[in-house]
Order: sequence, then structure tokens, then C-alpha cells
Amino acid sequence: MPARKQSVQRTPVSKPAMAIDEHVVEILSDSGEGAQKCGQSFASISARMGKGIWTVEIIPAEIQPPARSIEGASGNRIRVAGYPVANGGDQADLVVAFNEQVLLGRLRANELKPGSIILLEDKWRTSIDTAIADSYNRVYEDLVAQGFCVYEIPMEVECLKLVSDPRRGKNMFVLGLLCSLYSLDIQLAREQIQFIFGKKGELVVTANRRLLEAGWAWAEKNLDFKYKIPATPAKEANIVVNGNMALGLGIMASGMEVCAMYPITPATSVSHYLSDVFEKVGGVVHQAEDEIAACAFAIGSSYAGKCAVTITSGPGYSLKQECIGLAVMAEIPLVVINVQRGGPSTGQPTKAEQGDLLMSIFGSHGDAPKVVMAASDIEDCFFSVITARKIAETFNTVVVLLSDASLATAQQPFARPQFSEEWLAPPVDQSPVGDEDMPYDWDDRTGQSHRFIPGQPNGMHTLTGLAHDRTSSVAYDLGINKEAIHHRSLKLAALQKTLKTPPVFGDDEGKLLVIGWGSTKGAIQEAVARVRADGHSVSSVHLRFLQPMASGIKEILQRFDRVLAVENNWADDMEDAMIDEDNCRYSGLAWILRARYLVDVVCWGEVGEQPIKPGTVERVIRRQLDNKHQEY
Amino acid sequence: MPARKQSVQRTPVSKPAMAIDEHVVEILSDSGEGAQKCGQSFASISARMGKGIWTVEIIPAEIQPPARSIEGASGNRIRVAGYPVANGGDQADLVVAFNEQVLLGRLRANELKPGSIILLEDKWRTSIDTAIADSYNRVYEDLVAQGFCVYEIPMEVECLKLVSDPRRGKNMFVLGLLCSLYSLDIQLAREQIQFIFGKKGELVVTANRRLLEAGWAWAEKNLDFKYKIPATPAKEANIVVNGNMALGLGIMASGMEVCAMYPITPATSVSHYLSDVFEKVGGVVHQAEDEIAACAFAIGSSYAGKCAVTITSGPGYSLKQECIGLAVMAEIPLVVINVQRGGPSTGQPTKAEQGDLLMSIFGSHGDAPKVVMAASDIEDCFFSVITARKIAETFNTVVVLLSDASLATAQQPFARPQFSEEWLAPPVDQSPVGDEDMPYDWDDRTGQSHRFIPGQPNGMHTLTGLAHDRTSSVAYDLGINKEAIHHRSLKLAALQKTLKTPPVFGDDEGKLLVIGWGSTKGAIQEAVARVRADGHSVSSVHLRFLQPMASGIKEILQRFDRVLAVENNWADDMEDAMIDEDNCRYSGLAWILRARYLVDVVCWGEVGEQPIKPGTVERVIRRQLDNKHQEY
Amino acid sequence: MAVRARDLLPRSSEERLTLADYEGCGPRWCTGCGDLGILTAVQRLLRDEQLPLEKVVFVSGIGCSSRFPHYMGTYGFHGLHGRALPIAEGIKMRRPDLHVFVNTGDGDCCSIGAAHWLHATRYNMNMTVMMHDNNIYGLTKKQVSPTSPIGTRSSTTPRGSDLEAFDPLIATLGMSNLSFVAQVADWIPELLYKVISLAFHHRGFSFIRILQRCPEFLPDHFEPWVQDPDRMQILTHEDGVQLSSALSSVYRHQEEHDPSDLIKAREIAATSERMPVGILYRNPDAPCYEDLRRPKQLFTPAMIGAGLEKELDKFTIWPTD
Amino acid sequence: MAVRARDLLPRSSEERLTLADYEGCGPRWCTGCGDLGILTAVQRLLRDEQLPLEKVVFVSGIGCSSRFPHYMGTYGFHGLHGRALPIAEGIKMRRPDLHVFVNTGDGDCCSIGAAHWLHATRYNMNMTVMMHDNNIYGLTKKQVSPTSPIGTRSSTTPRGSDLEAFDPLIATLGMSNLSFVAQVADWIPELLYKVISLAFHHRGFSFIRILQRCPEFLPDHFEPWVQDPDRMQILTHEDGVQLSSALSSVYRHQEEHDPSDLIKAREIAATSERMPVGILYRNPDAPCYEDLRRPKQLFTPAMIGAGLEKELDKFTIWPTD
Ligand SMILES: Cc1ncc(C[n+]2csc(CCOP(=O)(O)OP(=O)(O)O)c2C)c(N)n1
Ligand SMILES: Cc1ncc(C[n+]2csc(CCOP(=O)(O)OP(=O)(O)O)c2C)c(N)n1
Ligand code: SF4
Ligand code: SF4
Ligand SMILES: [Mg+2]
Ligand SMILES: [Mg+2]
Repeated sequence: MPARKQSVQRTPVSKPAMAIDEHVVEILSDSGEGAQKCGQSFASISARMGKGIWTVEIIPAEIQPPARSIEGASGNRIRVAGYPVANGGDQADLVVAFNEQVLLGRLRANELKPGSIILLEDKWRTSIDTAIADSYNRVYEDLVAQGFCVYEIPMEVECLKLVSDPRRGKNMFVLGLLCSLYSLDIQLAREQIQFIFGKKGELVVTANRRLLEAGWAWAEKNLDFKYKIPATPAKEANIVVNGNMALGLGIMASGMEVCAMYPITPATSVSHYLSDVFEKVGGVVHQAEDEIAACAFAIGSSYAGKCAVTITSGPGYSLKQECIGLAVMAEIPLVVINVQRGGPSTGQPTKAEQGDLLMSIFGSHGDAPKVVMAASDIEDCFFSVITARKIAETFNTVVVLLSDASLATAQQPFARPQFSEEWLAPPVDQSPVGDEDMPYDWDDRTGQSHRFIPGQPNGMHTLTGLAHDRTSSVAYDLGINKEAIHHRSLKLAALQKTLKTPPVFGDDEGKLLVIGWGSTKGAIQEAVARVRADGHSVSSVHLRFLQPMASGIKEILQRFDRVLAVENNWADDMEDAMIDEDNCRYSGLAWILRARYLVDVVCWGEVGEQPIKPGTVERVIRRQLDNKHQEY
Repeated sequence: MPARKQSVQRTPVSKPAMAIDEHVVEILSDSGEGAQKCGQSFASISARMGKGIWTVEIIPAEIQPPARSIEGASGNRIRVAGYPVANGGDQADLVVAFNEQVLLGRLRANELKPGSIILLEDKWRTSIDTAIADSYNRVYEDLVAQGFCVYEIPMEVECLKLVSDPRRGKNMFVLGLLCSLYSLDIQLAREQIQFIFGKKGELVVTANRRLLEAGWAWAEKNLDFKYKIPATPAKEANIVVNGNMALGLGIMASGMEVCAMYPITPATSVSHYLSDVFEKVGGVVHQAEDEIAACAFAIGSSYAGKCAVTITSGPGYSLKQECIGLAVMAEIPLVVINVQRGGPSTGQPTKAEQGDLLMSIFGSHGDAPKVVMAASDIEDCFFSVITARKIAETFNTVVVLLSDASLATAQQPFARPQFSEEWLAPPVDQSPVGDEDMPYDWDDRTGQSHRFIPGQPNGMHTLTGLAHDRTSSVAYDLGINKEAIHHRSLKLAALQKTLKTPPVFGDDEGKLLVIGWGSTKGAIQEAVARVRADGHSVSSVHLRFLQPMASGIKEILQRFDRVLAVENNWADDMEDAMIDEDNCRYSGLAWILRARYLVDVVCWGEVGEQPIKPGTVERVIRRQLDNKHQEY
Repeated sequence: MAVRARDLLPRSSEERLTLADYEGCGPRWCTGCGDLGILTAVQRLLRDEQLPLEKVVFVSGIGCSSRFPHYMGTYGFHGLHGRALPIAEGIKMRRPDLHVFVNTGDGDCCSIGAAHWLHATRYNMNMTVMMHDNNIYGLTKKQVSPTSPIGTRSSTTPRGSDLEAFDPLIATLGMSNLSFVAQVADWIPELLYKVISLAFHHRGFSFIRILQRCPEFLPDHFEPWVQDPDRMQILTHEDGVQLSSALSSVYRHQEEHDPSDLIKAREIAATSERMPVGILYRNPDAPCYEDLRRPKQLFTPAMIGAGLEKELDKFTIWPTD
Repeated sequence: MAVRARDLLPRSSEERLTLADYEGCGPRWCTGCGDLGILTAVQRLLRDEQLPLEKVVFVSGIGCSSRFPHYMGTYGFHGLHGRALPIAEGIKMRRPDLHVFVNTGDGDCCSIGAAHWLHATRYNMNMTVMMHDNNIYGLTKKQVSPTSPIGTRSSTTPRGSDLEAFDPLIATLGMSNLSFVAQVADWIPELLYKVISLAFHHRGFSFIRILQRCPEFLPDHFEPWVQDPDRMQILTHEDGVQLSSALSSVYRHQEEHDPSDLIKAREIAATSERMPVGILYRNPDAPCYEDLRRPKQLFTPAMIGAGLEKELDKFTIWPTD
């Protein structure tokens, strides 16, 4: 067993750190063993040193999955680079695993780079349970045979020197290891430990600091390699949060006062965070009895002048459709956040997907025009909420903000926002209404109208989801519904005129344009950059507004020989024997682009996987460049 | 007041009946005065004589609207022709009104042909309530001034000679009038009365027959005109029902065993009819506590092998979206009938609209492919249900069948269906399942699989809305959801291969192709026939399957210089200052056609009106022919 | 929106609002519909209380009864079938200054809206809820309702309904955090007014089941009770309903019932041979959700800014130099 | 689907089904989860009853508890959050031959599914319903549930929940056409088995609220009751629960309760100081919806054909010659 000996017995003296551009590191453990905390700390320290980071959570589908099980893998992937990164990268360069089983799922999913480094807890080798020992040995041999560079680490043995329950300390030992391996500032690591455990008292802090230092020392002494990733220390303050926390912060910052929700993965953590902090700024989170009630509650609140948001994911979003139609019809501002997950039906609650786009645009019976926008990175999660609230109240309409499971748990530093009172809505108007004013006095050019808020003297009227006229009276005459529908549709057109053409990433014209929306931005742009580096004429454009769409997009599409939509949702494959242009079911955005611009947008979609990787997009692009038309 | 004298004082001796091709007749009363019964009887008698008919109900929006009110108008429009007709025609040629108020709404809506004949109850002229008398006089003068040919009829006076409560008899008096005016067979009218009142006993029948005969005699004696519309006596048995009854009969005939519903206009009358008759063939109608429960109940029933249908309209349809996604995901056959109404939100419950098409195709979160089809006339309502059940069970999928308020209450004779046992599903399979079989053993070519029905030995498995593999086990591994999504999408493609290209109405190629779906078929084809009669190169095609769409449609579209979608739903108007190709919201079908075929389909849509009229479509076509490109 | 000077002045006593001020558009219910009596009682109550028109919101679902807000001169929200209660909750949550009334039907409340009803009871927000129980679906033309008695012939039960009627009174008395439950009938105007008034003055979720006649679809349905006052049982209490002497002579079956006695209330609802009307239960101490959830912080730009900065601090990486 | 000869033969007594036959895939609940005990009791019951695997369907919503069907060797339908009951009703409606069981959680049943629960009770279809009440949302990771006691710290109530717990027992005892209501706890296996067995043998909608421990999110929550049998009140009856002598010595507070006495059942649920377990109410005479709605006609092609022709006759215009 040469690989084994190699690692534990070496006692290196001096280790010059190898300079690398970036690494993708994964830390995997059974759920409850703290790999996530370790990974997040590793990312935070790296970010504080000025490295680019992107973290991806690896979440088991069960609450308490069996120990040492493939599906039980819990942890983090951290991409660390000498420059800003906007996705989790392709395959891992280095993996720390608390047992051999949690590795297997990642291996099967092809998440490890060939020959990558694996740091493996070695205690299983000598387990008295021979089944475990056998399994460990088998996997170990196999990894070595496959060419992975496996280092066995006596994590438990080392931790036991310091603490009695190593299950609760191993993660900080590993953090120490990683700090050594990536030449991180150990002082920052100590501060991180203070930050995490500070509340639990000095004893806990000290114990964990010792574990950290032990890990660091062990690596310095026993491991024969060391990396250094360059850093550009930040000139300004950055914040590091995941997408769902950014949404929560955005809600606070937008001046919305009420969040009505019903728990559902992966949206719920927005409300968890908000439940903790919203009251501190005078807001309230209401957990309703179901999603319909949550949406109706938000509508009531917004109607009464307290702008509200309702947050959900797929199944809850389907349930809210009737209520959304009411808000559209009655012209009540409402922000609906849908953190998309794998569908259809209950589907894959913790997996990322962008499958709800067309439903967002076309959902709710009858003509129910609403604004649909999507956040494309963590910072965008924050600012999109503020924009959404503003549009909702300016146009008295529903704004659907799409995020997804990928952004929900990913972390990436971005410039600390500077709070501005302009983000907030003006206080509720309670001034008397003029005698001539009408609750739906639609502007014939823009479709907009005032709305009267209860409490405004002279503004009394009954709002209704029935067809109604400008005075909000039920309309029995023919043609009145048409007038209202017309004006509601106009509002989208009026908003559309204010939207900016999205910038093109890469050259303004060329052979291939990749187009996407939402969380795939980082992966797409990185893939495009890679093939551009090879001299290929490829650009990309990323949409923030899906309904309405900014002007100028058609012109962009037309400047390229071919347009490829890349999305995290289903697209039929034209190569499939059964599929042809008469029955092909295109990806979501492709439908819209094809219909609106009559451009032959081809598409590639992925479902049921991890967040789309830049390498995957790169391969798709290269195949397109090989000119296999309609392959996807 | 010459017009008045003209009518009541003349005593014509001989009246040769004027031969006409067709007439549109309306009968209007306060709700409860029986105009509907009169109209339906008039239509039935005409149909039995072999004339073509199409009836349209005129329904007040209130349960008991105030008497003598504009919105209270209740009644029927009957188009009678010497040939089959498939829509309610344009403007009325003759109107019978029980008071002058009920006329006004129809006048405002421009439903009366200039100079048309009005038969008006005259009792109001001498009302002791001077406001009423004044109103009557004003309207009367006005009508005469506008050139209408108004005949005042002493309906009440004449009826009082025979019955004490003329409110309950006037309608049969009017039926007699109309039988005389249109030279109908008075013996058939007597039989009709027997048919309607038979159950109420001989006394009632006799009273009504006397009223009928009195009306007939009065007209013969006092009215100076008479029409004759040719008839082609039917060679085969026809049935006359409205669209909702046809759906109900279709459900019986399809072999579905359970109908789960929650009341909602205009869908409910399907279940009213079914509640009456379904038990007689062993079926059951379950009124659930809400639409979600109704859909879930239907899913449960279908899962257990008893194929079920759930019937609803707009708001209920929005509510069912989550359940529909479950049926798609779990591959449970389910027929969902949506009798569309005016939207969005509560909208216009009794008005026709085709606003739910895109939601039907794209509704429910995630990738939820389902079959969407639409009935285009009354006969089609019947047969579409049978087809829908068959597809649902063949492909283990959801079939959405769209009808609308227009078909719901319209009547048109069609050939009496010949029951065939092939319409029915085979009995529930309870045979043991083979050891190798799996509940989702998807065929890689067609996506199809068996399903195991509870009771089948050895078939035990747990069906789930979570991502699952072929054994129906929850899928944690990456890629498994993709496999299932792929196969569910394939099922639509496989069905698509079996669909027939829809026929072109008119020449196979030319200048303009009008394309539509659902209830607009009759109006579109009549309009096309009219402009073709003028020598214009216009054809039309009507779609029955909206998702998937038959092959060959692209080729049809391409054979025309221009394609115009005509729909009863919202379409932005390119002439509007705010609207351009970057923000235009196209009509439903136009979206799909543009996206799929990349053909510049222009569109025209109408909302909030009566069912689309052939004359309206004709005008739209003529404007297109004037080549004002993009006008609509 | 032009501001008129008179709107800015406090109303003087001469400017008493009249019944007409509380009227909206003319009601469109059928002749003899029990909803009309309820409307009259409510308009009178608001007039007597002189509630400012702009401070009142009537919220409803969909149904004949849910047309109610249109007929009031106040603000109104005619919502979705079954969803009146959560909408009303959203309105009340941050607008304690508004008087919120809810009108709902037996289908709206007990069928499609049942989950919301149960939870609204528990939230116990301060609002007055009138459940117009005509034992039938009116607006959609005579389908069976959960509260329809067994054997009811309706469009969906042409041979008579199969299930015993659902009893909303017993059901609501089984819900949690209960605050106020009453029953009254549209045909006893004095009592109707009195009970709605007591409900309005109760701080909390005041639920009134109102027996409401639908002459259009169930013409003789409540006639036995309308015709025979002996079939009614009036629940009186010194601190609750008290009959005028005129009414007392008609409604002879009166029962002193302490509305704080929940066990007794359940017993009355479950076993009373006569139709009990009056206050069944009242608990002034049941906490209101909007009070429990009232944040300690003001919702002001300064507060929001400060709160946000504090949160951002937690996640900030400061430049290292 | 190949037909195996042995499937066609009636099972001989030697071919008794074993516990293993009733097992599905291995349960994935947390260690110590109360759902495990419920699963064991149910598997035992089915084994003891020797129910044919193919004739049993377990229906559930979404939640930890709703994973139940996957762990059974029978047919299962893991449905949508809150919708287990209407799905189960649809299954039972025309398949009286199937034994239908429902597993639902406190959120699934009392929150999003509350309307269905109330109506399922009234429909009273013959099925056994287990409401796994852990007073928390397990699957979505610790959000407050309607049944959480006031003050519960959860992800959405970090400073403690504000409302008194919703009491599902009292609520269900207020519903109409009531048939069977019981309460039991996961930590008393003998009683758990007994109560589920009685529920199964009751013809009608048998609702059991099962107090279920969630060590993951509310580790000590039920400990006072687990540790101290004196906090439990066992409802016994000659025709109902009867304790073994072993159990009798541990659970000393036993109360003879006649399950036909609804008023008493409500009183026990509302006022008992101890946690009542056993059968609260049972009415063998409550009519079942599937029986009431069973059509008199067979659903055969011939019947359908004949019925259709008869209907068509009504609307037919025959050729006039
Ligand atoms: C989601 C939805 N489902 C169904 C309907 C149709 N609908 C309108 S009112 C109503 C029931 C009316 O009954 P009830 O609530 O008792 O009120 P009532 O008319 O008797 O006052 C129904 C089913 C609807 N508008 N929306
Ligand atoms: C429509 C919908 N809303 C929300 C969810 C998310 N969700 C899944 S289980 C659950 C609640 C679980 O609590 P409970 O019913 O008490 O079951 P437990 O997990 O505690 O057994 C929720 C909110 C969902 N899957 N679908
Ligand atoms: S249908 Fe009944 S409830 Fe509706 S308005 Fe008429 S009488 Fe009133
Ligand atoms: S989270 Fe709670 S309820 Fe869910 S499996 Fe774990 S212990 Fe059981
Ligand atoms: Mg009602
Ligand atoms: Mg729970």
C-alpha cells in the first residue's frame, strides 16, 4: 500500500507553496459532523484575504440520513480563486472526506477531477466492524487504482488528544489542515472561530482553536504539499451571504413590511432568516396555514398600503396562481418570490432547476399580465427585491422574482450595499381623494392608475376580482372587461420602455450567442470566456427581465449566426428518434425568444443535476461550434 | 304614430310567406318569464323540420336581476337557416321583447340589424306607473325613429283571455306567433308542448297549447308578413343538446366512472346534467369541498383503476394546477375539463373566452407535459371526451379538454352517436404482475409504461410525486429525475406521431390563412366562406390538438402569404402607440405557432364580448386583405 | 387627487353620517333574500356607531352574500371564493385603525374556505365575521352546501343529498383560541342588530352564523322557524343579548346562558331541541394575533436603515488594511 | 406481465405472510423518531390480520410521517402536502375491496389540509387515518405547527411561538357525521397497536391522533409524558381499549369511558388534566359516503350503452318520413 505509507509516514521539512490560480475544494461528512461549518469558514477566511470564492452546499435529501451512506453526504464545495468567481467550478481538485461512503456519491456523479487529492479519515481502516473495515479498504484500493492521490489522515486519533467527542471537533481540525494546505492566515482562522463559537463561551472557543491549530500543525508536519492562491485584498467592504439571505436582506431594504409564507424547501430559509431579523426593523413574518392563505394575506396587507411579499417554491407557487390572478386583476402591488426547485410535482426539493419560467409568465387563468424577473447572482438577489417592490408599487401589479435552489445556498462576496432611503416606498397615503378621482382611472397611454388605500377619505370603493370599470363597479356591459384588460396589458408595455438592453458579454456580433437567465449566469459567462480564449467567436447575453423583455434583444440575436439558449430546465433533444420540429418541447426561454423574435433559437437544458457547470456549458458550446446543428 | 297603427289595426287576408335563406331571431324577457323555453322550443321545432339551427343563450349576470332592467335581459338567440349553421350569426333580423328595457342592452351591444323587426309587448304603454309608460313611449319612438320596424303586440291582453297569470304563459303565446311567422309546423309545436309540460299534467299541457294556438291565430290575423325558410328533412336521427350536455353525454359514453367537481359557472351545468343521469349507468358525481379536493379525488379514483374526470372553469382550474402536476408526475390518467369563462380572476363568469390556453400548456411548476385539446362544436364536445379518456389511459397522462361558455349553452343538431363498446376502457386489470415488471418501465422509444393498479398481486409499490426511478423508488441519485422527465416528454411526442394533419378549409394555398381553435370554428369558417365567395384567396385551419400539435401544420402555414390567428382572448394591438414587436403580447395560439414554426403569425383577439361573430371575423379578414400589415 | 378642505376638518356633530352615507350601489339580491335584512342591520349599526366611512373595510369571498361590500358606502374587498378571511387578516395585521368586517357564505366559509376559517379563529384577529348561512349555494344556482340538511334536492343532488348537515356552530366551538361565537337569524331584525353590535364591540374574532333565507332556491326552508317563534331558543345574558319586551312576548323560549361557559355552549349547540340564537361563547381575554405580532420597533426609514446596517455588519468582510 | 401460477392460487395456511412481507424499503427516519414505532405497530397489525398485500393502500401527504407508505410492502400513494384525504377518498369510492390507510402529519392534516380533514370526517368513508402529531414541521426542518405549544422556538418563531396550540382532538370532536376518534402515543406500543387495530376494525372514518416524538427537532418535548405515566389518562371500555395487567400497573390512571358518549368525549378532550389516550368516540352507525353513493346500477358496457341510448332518445330528432 504505497500511497498510504507515502502520506502518514512522511515528515517534510520545508514545503514551498505551489502557486495555483484556483482550486475547487470539497469537504464531505455525515450530516451533523460539521463539514458545512468547516467549508463555510474556509470560504470566509479565503474571502477575507481577498480571494474570489463561490460556495455550493451539498445537502442530503433526508433530515437524518443513515451514517456512512452515499445519499447522506453533507458538506460544501468551495471554489477559491485569485480572481472573482461566479460559480462552483467543474470538478474538485481536493476533497476532504470524513468517511469513504460520502465520497462515493460524488465520485459517481463525476464531481472529482481525475487524479485529484483526497484527504480521508483513516479510522475506518481499523474498525472492529469488519464490514466497515472491508468497505473502507475496498474503496481505498479502488481510489488509488483509479489514480487519485489519497492521503489517509488520522483525524479522530489526533482530535482525541484534545477533545473527548471528536465528532464535534473534527471539522475544526480539518479547517486547520486546509489553512495550512492553502497557506491561509491562521490568525484570520482564529478570528473566525471566535466569530462562530463566541456566543457559546470561552471554553468552546478555546477547544476549537486548539483543534484548528492541531490540524494546522499536523499538516505542516505530515503533508508534503502546500498551495498558494493569489489574493487581491478588497478595497471596499464586502458582504458574504447566500442567495436566500440576500433575498431576506433585500426584503428588509426594500421597505416591504409584511412577508407571508408557508414553509417549503428551498425557499423557507429566507423566512427563517427574516423571522429572526424582520421585527427588528418593524416588519413581520406571518407563517400562514397554507400557501393560498399566505398569498391572500399578502394581498390584503398590500391592499391596505403595507407592501407585502410572499415567498415559496414550485408546489406552493402552483397553489398561489388563483390569488396571483386576483392581484393582477385588482391591481394590487405584490411581490412573489419563487425559489425554484426540481420539478415537476414534489420533484427534487433540494435540487436546482429553472422549470417555472413559462408558468410564471402564463400562469393564472385568463389574461393575467405580470412582471417576471430573475436574479442571476447573490448580489442580484438583494437588489432585485428592491427593484421588484418598486415596480410592483409603481405599476400596481404583481412582480414575480425567480431565484432557485442553486443561488439559495451559494455564497459569493459582493460590495456591501449602501442603504438608501430611495429604496423604500413613501409612507401610506391617507390623504383625501379628490371628487373627480376614480380608483381605476387608467392612463390611456401607460395603463397606470392611482389606487385608493383604505383610510383615504372619499376614496371608498369596493375592489373586486370581477370585471370592473374605472369606478371599480362590477361591469355588466360588454366591452368593459376589454378596457381593463387593455390597460393592464399596457402597463407591461410601459414598463418595457424603461428597461435597458442587457449588455453582451464578449463581442457584439459573431458566430454563436449563448443566452440565459437567472442562476446560470456565472457558468455561462465562464464557459464563453474559455472558448473565447481559444479564439472562438462566441458571446453571451443574460436576461434579468423575462416579462416584459427589454428592447434591443432581437437586434442582438440577429447579429449572431446562431443562438443557443442554455437553461436549467427540460428541453427535448432533436437527436432523439422521436423528436422533430413538429413536437420538440423547447426549453423555457427558447419558447419565448422564438415566439417573440422568430429567431431559430436552439436550446440545451439540464434537469435533475447539480447547478450547471461551466465545463458542461463549454462542452455544449463546443459541440455547437462543431456545427452539429440542432443537436440539442 | 304611424308604425303603431300599422301593426295593430291591420287585418291581413292572405299572406304569402316570403322565402328567405335564414334569420336570426331573439326572444328577450325578464328572467323568469320563460323566453329561454320559448326560444329553445322554437329552435327544436325548426330543427325537427330539418332546418339548420344554432342557439345562443342570453344570460343575466344576476340570479334575480331587477325586473325591466337592461342587465336583466334573459333569453335566446336562434339562428335558423335552410342549411347547417355553426354559429349564432351576426345581427338579429327579428326580436321579440317582453318589455322595452330588455331590448336596450342588445341595442347598445349593436346586436340588432338596422331596420330589423321588433315585436314588443304593448302593455307598458298604458301602465299606471307613468315612469314606465314614459320609458316605453320614449324607447318606442326612438326605435321607430331609428328605422326599426316595430310591431306592438298585446301579449298580456291576449293571454289574459286564456290564463290568469300571463307571466307564466306569454312565452307559449310568443311561440305560437313565431310558428306562424316562420311557417312552422303547428303540430310539431303541439308535440313540443307535450314534451315540455307532459310531466306537469294534462291541465298544464292544455293551457299552454291553447296559448300557443292563440299566438298562432293572432299572428295569422294581425301580422302582415310571414317567412318561409327552406328545410332539408334529416335522413338520419339527430340529437339537439348544448355543449355542456354533450360533455356530460360524452363522459357517460367514454366509460369514465367518476366525475369529481366543485360548482363553478359555466362548467357546473355539465355536472348538473350528470348528477341526474350518471348513476343510471353506474357512475358517480362527487361534489367535493373545493376544486383541489375534486382533482385529488379524481386522481385517487383513477389511480385505483376507475378513470375519472374533473370539471371546472378558470379560477378552479388555477387551483388544480398543483394536483395536475402530481398526475403528470405519477403518470395517472386524468381528464380535466375546463369550460373557459371570461378572465382573469373572477372576471366574467358567464361570458365566453379562450384565455386559458397557455396556462393549460405551461401550467404547473416544473416540466409537466400534458395533452391539451379543444372542442370546436357541440358534436365535438361529445366525442372529445371519449378521445380524451382514451389518450389519458393509453399514455397514463393528463388530458386537458378545453371548452368555453360559448359552447356550453349553444345548441346545434348533430348526428345521433352510435354507441360503441370501443369507447369504453377495458375493465380494471387485477391480474398478477410479473416478477420482472416495474411500475415505470418506460419504453425508451415512446416513453410509455404499464401501471400497476391496487389489487394486482405482486404489483405493490408506492407511487410518489417525488422524483422516482423505474421501480417507483424515491430517486436520490443525480440523473434519475432526468430519465423520468425525458420519458414523460416522449409520451407527447409519441402521441403527436399519431395525430392527423387538420384539413384546410378552402384552398390549400393562397394569400391569407386564418387559424383558430375551439369554439370559434363556426364563425371563422363562415367568415372565410363569405370572403371566398367574393373571390378572395383566404382559407382557414382549425386545431383540435394544441399540445402536442399534429404534423403538417408548418407546411400549411408556409403555403400562405400571411397567417392570422383569430381567438377569443387578449392580443395587444400593434397600432397602439405603446405596442411594438418588443413588447407585443400575442394571442395564445399565436405564441405557440410563432415559437414552434417561426412563422410571423399575426393575431386578432377579442375579450369581454359575446361569442365571436362571423361578421366580426369577416371584417378582420378584409382588413388583413387590405394589407394593413401588423394592424392587429 | 385634489384635497378638499372639508375632508381635513374633523367632523362636527352636525355632520352626522346618515344611513344613506353607508349605502353603496343598490343591492341586487332577489326579493325576499335574507341578505337584505343583514345589510340593513349592518348599515344601521355603522350609522349608530358613526364609523368614519374611510376607516371601514368589508371583505368577502364569492357568492351572493359576498356581494355585500358593494352595497356598503365604505371600503370593500370582494375577494376570491373561500379566501375572505386570509385577505381580511392581511388587511388588519398592520392597520389596527381599520374596522374590518367579513361577509362569507356557507360554501365560502365551511367548504372551500374551511381551513382558513379554522385558522382565522385561532389567530383571533379583531374583526366581525358574518357567515350568511342559507344552507345552499346561491350564486351558482342551487348546489348542495355542507350545511344543507340531508335530503336537500339541489342541482348536484337531484334525488336529495346523502349526508347529514355539517353543523358550523358545533364545529367553530371546537376550534382553538376561541373568542366569540354567536348565532342569529335574518328574520329577527332586533336580535340581528343586537348580536352584530355585540360582535362588533367584542375585541377579537367575532364569528356570527346568520341563518339566512334564500327564497329563490330554498323558498320554504326556514319557514318553520320563521313562522313558529317557539322553535327558537333565545340565549340571553345580562352582559349579552337582552330582549325588548315586545320581542320577549313573541320569543318565549329564553335561556340565560353565560357566554364564558364553553362547555355549556357546546352542549347547547349540540343538544338544543330549538334553534339557539344569541351569544354562545365570548372570551374577552383571548389574545389577538395582531397584538401578539406587533413589533416593538417602528417601521421608519431610519429604523430600517439602522437595522439593515446592523445585519450587514454581521456578514461584512472589511478591507484588511 | 407474466402471470405466475402461484398468484392465482388461494393462499394456503402455510403461506402465512410474515412481517417481512409487509416491509417496504428501509425507513429513513431519524434514530428515535416516533414514526418508527407507528410503522412497527402497523406492520404487526397487517401481519396479524393477514391482509393481502395487494389489497392494501397506504395514502399520505408530504412530511416525514408521509414517507410511511414507502416503508410498507403494500400499495402506497405518497401524494401532495395536505391532500392525502381527498386522494384516499377517490381510491375508496369505487374500490370498497381495498383497505385504505392514511398517514398524515400535524401540518399536513391540521394546517394546509384542514378543510379536507373536516370534510373527510363528514364523508365518513371507511379508512384508518393516523395523524402523526409531533407538534412540529419535521421534513422542512423545524417550523412551528398549529399543534406546537405556545412558546415553541422554531425556525419561523425564533423567539417562541405566540399562539396557544391548536387542539386537534377537540376540533375533530366538533365535526359532523363523526364516526371514530382516538388518541394514542408512539411510546406505548401495546396501546398503539390496540388502538390502531380498533380503528381498523371500525367501519368508517377512523381518526387517530398519535402523539409522536421528533427527537431531531423537539428532543425533550414529550419526555414529561414518556417519563411519567401518571400524566397519562387511559380511556378504557369493555368494548374498547383494555390494558394488559403489565401495562395496568404502569398506567395507573384509567378511566372507564363509553365511546358512544360524545358530550363526555368532548369534556374529556377539553378538560382532562392528564393526556387522555384511548377511544374517545365511536359511532358504528354513522353512514359511510361510499355506501350512500353506491349506484344501484352496475357499471357494465351493456348498462352504459343502454343508459346512453335512453338519454340520447330524449334529445333525438328523428327523421320525419
Ligand atoms: C375558486 C372558485 N370556485 C368556485 C367558484 C364558483 N362559486 C361562486 S360562489 C360559490 C358558492 C356560493 O355559495 P355560498 O358560499 O353559500 O354563498 P351564497 O351564494 O349562498 O351566498 C361558488 C361555488 C368560484 N367563483 N371560485
Ligand atoms: C404545497 C406544499 N407546501 C409546502 C410543502 C413543504 N412541506 C413539506 S412537508 C411540510 C410540513 C411537514 O410537517 P408535518 O405535516 O407536521 O409532517 P412531519 O414532517 O412533521 O411528519 C411542508 C410545509 C410542500 N411539499 N408542498
Ligand atoms: S339566490 Fe338566494 S341567496 Fe342569492 S340573492 Fe337570491 S335569494 Fe339571496
Ligand atoms: S425530523 Fe423528527 S419527525 Fe422527521 S424523521 Fe427526524 S425525528 Fe422523525
Ligand atoms: Mg350559501
Ligand atoms: Mg409534524
